[in-house]
Amino acid sequence: MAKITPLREAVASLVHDGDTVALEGFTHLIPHAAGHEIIRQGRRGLTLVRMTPDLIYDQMIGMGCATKLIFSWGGNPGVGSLHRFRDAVEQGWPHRLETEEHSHAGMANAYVAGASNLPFALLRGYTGSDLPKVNPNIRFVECPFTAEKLAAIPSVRPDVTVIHAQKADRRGNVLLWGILGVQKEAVLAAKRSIVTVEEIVDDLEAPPNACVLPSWALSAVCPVPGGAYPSYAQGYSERDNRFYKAWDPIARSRDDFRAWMQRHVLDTDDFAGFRRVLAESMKEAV
Amino acid sequence: MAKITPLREAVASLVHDGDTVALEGFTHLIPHAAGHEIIRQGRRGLTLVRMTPDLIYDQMIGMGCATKLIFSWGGNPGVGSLHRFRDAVEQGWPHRLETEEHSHAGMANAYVAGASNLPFALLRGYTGSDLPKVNPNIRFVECPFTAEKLAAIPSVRPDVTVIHAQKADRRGNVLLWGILGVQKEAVLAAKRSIVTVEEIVDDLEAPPNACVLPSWALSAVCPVPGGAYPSYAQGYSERDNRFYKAWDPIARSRDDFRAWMQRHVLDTDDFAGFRRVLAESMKEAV
Amino acid sequence: MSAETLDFTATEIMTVAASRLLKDGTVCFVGIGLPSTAANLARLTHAPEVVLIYESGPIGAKPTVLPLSIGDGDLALTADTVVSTPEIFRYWLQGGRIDVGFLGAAQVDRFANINTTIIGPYDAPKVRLPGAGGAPEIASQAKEVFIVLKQSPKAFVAKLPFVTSAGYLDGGDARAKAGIPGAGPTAVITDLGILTPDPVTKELTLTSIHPGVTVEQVKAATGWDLKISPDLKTTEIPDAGALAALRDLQARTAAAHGQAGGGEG
Amino acid sequence: MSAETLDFTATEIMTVAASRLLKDGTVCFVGIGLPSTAANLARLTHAPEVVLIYESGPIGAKPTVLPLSIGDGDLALTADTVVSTPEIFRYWLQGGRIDVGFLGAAQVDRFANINTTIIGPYDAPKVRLPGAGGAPEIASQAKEVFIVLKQSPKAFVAKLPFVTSAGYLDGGDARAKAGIPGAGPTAVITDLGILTPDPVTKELTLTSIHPGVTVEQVKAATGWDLKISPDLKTTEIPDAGALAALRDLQARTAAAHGQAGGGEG
Repeated sequence: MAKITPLREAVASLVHDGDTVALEGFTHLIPHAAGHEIIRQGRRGLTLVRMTPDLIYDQMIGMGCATKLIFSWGGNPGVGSLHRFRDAVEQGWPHRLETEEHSHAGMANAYVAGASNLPFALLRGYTGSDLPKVNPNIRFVECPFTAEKLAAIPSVRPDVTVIHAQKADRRGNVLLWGILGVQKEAVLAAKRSIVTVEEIVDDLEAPPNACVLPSWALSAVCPVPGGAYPSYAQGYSERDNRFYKAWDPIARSRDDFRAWMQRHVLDTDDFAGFRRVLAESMKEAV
Repeated sequence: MAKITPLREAVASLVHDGDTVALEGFTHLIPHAAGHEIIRQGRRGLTLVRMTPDLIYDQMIGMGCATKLIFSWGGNPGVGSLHRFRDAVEQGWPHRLETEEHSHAGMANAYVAGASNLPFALLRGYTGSDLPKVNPNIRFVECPFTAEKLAAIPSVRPDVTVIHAQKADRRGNVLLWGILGVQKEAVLAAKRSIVTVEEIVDDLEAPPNACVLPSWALSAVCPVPGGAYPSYAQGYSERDNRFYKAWDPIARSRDDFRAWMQRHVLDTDDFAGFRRVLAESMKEAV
Repeated sequence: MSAETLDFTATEIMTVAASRLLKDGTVCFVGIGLPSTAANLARLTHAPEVVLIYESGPIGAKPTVLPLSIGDGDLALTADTVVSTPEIFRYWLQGGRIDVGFLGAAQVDRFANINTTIIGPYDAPKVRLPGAGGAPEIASQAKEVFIVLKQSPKAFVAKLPFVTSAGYLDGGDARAKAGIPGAGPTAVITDLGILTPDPVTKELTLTSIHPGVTVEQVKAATGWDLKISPDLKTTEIPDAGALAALRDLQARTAAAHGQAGGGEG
Repeated sequence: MSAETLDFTATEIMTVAASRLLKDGTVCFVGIGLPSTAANLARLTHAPEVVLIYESGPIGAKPTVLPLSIGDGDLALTADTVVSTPEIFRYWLQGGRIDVGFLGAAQVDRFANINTTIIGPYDAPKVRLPGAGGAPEIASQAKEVFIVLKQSPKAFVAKLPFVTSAGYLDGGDARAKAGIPGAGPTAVITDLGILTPDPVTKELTLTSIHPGVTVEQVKAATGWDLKISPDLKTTEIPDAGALAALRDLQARTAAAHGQAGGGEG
């Protein structure tokens, strides 16, 4: 059964230095609050996994949480580059970041294989691409019936997966809807899991065949209203495009980035505090 | 785009002698009407695929439609044996029936692999079972990363898949809910597909992330209210347990079976006709 | 028969004994028929938090009447969620999330291997049984397995004509050596008693006998020279609450379906 | 520039020309940015039955404003259904159900291979680009591929530092020999013209030039000695309806998001 617990406690007890950690959410429901809490608690040596590392991984990488990134598309969606990610890869700042690079199809299948307790994912993929030349974890196997060559990549099996969802009930069953990405697979592929939710309700009122994660398959459920900001939670909030654009100049300079993270994340107690300070600084900027 | 068409025309144009045909539905939404129409039109030499061959396959096998059966559990759920299936396997009546036998996990994965356009399915399965000794299509492959041995079976790729669903809209988009079984995978694994539906509506009113099959991925949609009888369609009808029990004595004798099929299926024009004659004969029986 | 046994049938004590083995909070993959009756009885009595998963897709089903088939509507309507059958087998069973697989069987052998496929040679069968269903992977991937079936020499055979689903294979450490992850069948519950595997040889041994049943009766109903535990216990009689709950459940089921319990389908 | 070209920008004719290639009823796997603009323009003009699929999960999306990212809420709310990202890649793309993959690119080479990974050596990159995303499998598994990007010597290079997604590899029948199923990129639409692969060599050839653009301009914007079709056509100018629809769409998008179009993300 999932414990319903404050996010701070969930991160303290479930995310350890050196862990392989996946924060998932495909544009929608990105667990920003949980990412901030991992930064605040100073986690180090993480292998970060995520199909689309965007602002939250830019922040975690820039703050030195990660030594390795497993991913398939790293950018600021609709805006451009992730400057902290690029600085880590291109200049090794704040330290070298090892990368293991896949395609979306590869990553999605690797999560499915992880959730299915298979050691590897099988797909038609990577043909003609240079990715297998730079990623020794892209191999090829032969079909025992047709002798066709198919791509094989290791399953993703995170120590802990973190997602954001719309609702949980008081027992800790979680409901999410809209763009689901790979979140269900990422949770089921992981040894431990944290789900931040917009609200806790008496009854999920889930439609038939909805995406429900049963409480007993989760480690912790943490109420964090707005915890996906600047991403969105369908039915609760809209994506804040201004913030995605505002991030670009902040992240360009190491000093600006550090100062911003200090003020907005390290010096705030929690995500509500972050939102308050951010509101102030955005007012100043206008 | 799916053609919205009478079932008779759909079967006439889409199901051919010698085809590999999957009628799917896991207790719920079993496409009985379509099975009857295939019998009425006298199809021969079919390779029938189904996880749980039950009454409808008992009827098709007994009427000589099939030369091969690929399956994982063949019985009359809640009642006992399928007598026509057993007679075909044990006595070769009305002719020899080749069987290819899997586990549910194997079949479910084989449909997933078919829908995914993979030549084979990969699973942890069949360990310690004698099934691989009698089914040469159960093989084993080695993980290129861990050297673990995993089961491999060929994908299921039917020429045509037939399912029953609750609703379609006027464009031929289909919505089903409740117990979904392998129907989505079976449809997407097939070259052609027929969906019988309880009703055609203006608007599916599908909840978020519902199981919707888009019209353009289907061949034909056929309105057949009650077309799953004696199985059920959640929200529309209940399973008729009396019929499952009544089937047992009918199917025990070759002659009784033949006479019953003649009166109820061959001598009726369509499923509505079958239901009328069945109502009469069940009244007689009381 | 003693006075105590007059109050319940052999099937009832089998069902109640099987249900007692399911601990509260357990995640149970439920076969249809006797396992489903026992698992739902557990849910309605001592194990309200047991999570019942059916291969047709329901997770956390709480049926008010016993399902006759693996895909009854009541399973879907009362479940926490209903996923596809591939997902059940891939993410939930193979994913390693099932504590107990609760199975029926046509035949078991002395090492708790299961046959549900065929009697006689595979290519010229005497009796064609329904086949594997979900059992091979439930038997191998659930953390442990309970098997419930009535005891008779036809059902309890020294050597199976066909091993559909693995118990302990040839006994000893054969199962682990074959790379099968779960612990295997830890109890076989019958209408006569409870058999559990010897810790070393893995041979099924009578460790509990139902009140009113004699050891000779159990031996006579077993197709091999059944070992009897030196520490043989008498199965606790069903308590009044469990018995009442079971009878209520079966009465509701009969009223709803016109029959009780559900067959092996 | 001729009088006709005064009415639209180079980006507008590129977008309209790209959108015209999408036939009604086509099932299109849409990349974000320029491809999404062109595909939605097609849907709003000549191809109302085009089916737009985004890698985040929406099938049959009909957004009223352009998505800024691949997972905008409007995509989900207007779609016929929203499935998981694994399902999109497994059942729909790999399943062989996509007619057209519509991609952007950072760089293309003369055989329409795509780089979105890196400039410079992989282990010591000059510029780290976002990476593959869905492109490698879209490029190989869609029945055909359209690529839309602005033409410049930096973007159109003779040899890519990194092939992220396969076009025609080394040209000729190299793609088929590598066992890649789809037909490959059948058109590269730029702000200067349209390049299509030579039927035999598969080298990208200028087959249509936008009105007001000179062949010299196109050659100067290409990092190799660009072949010009002997049958070079002039791209039809955007009709008033398409142009109005595009501008409406972008105005709605700007009002909704505070910016137009969406980047390459």
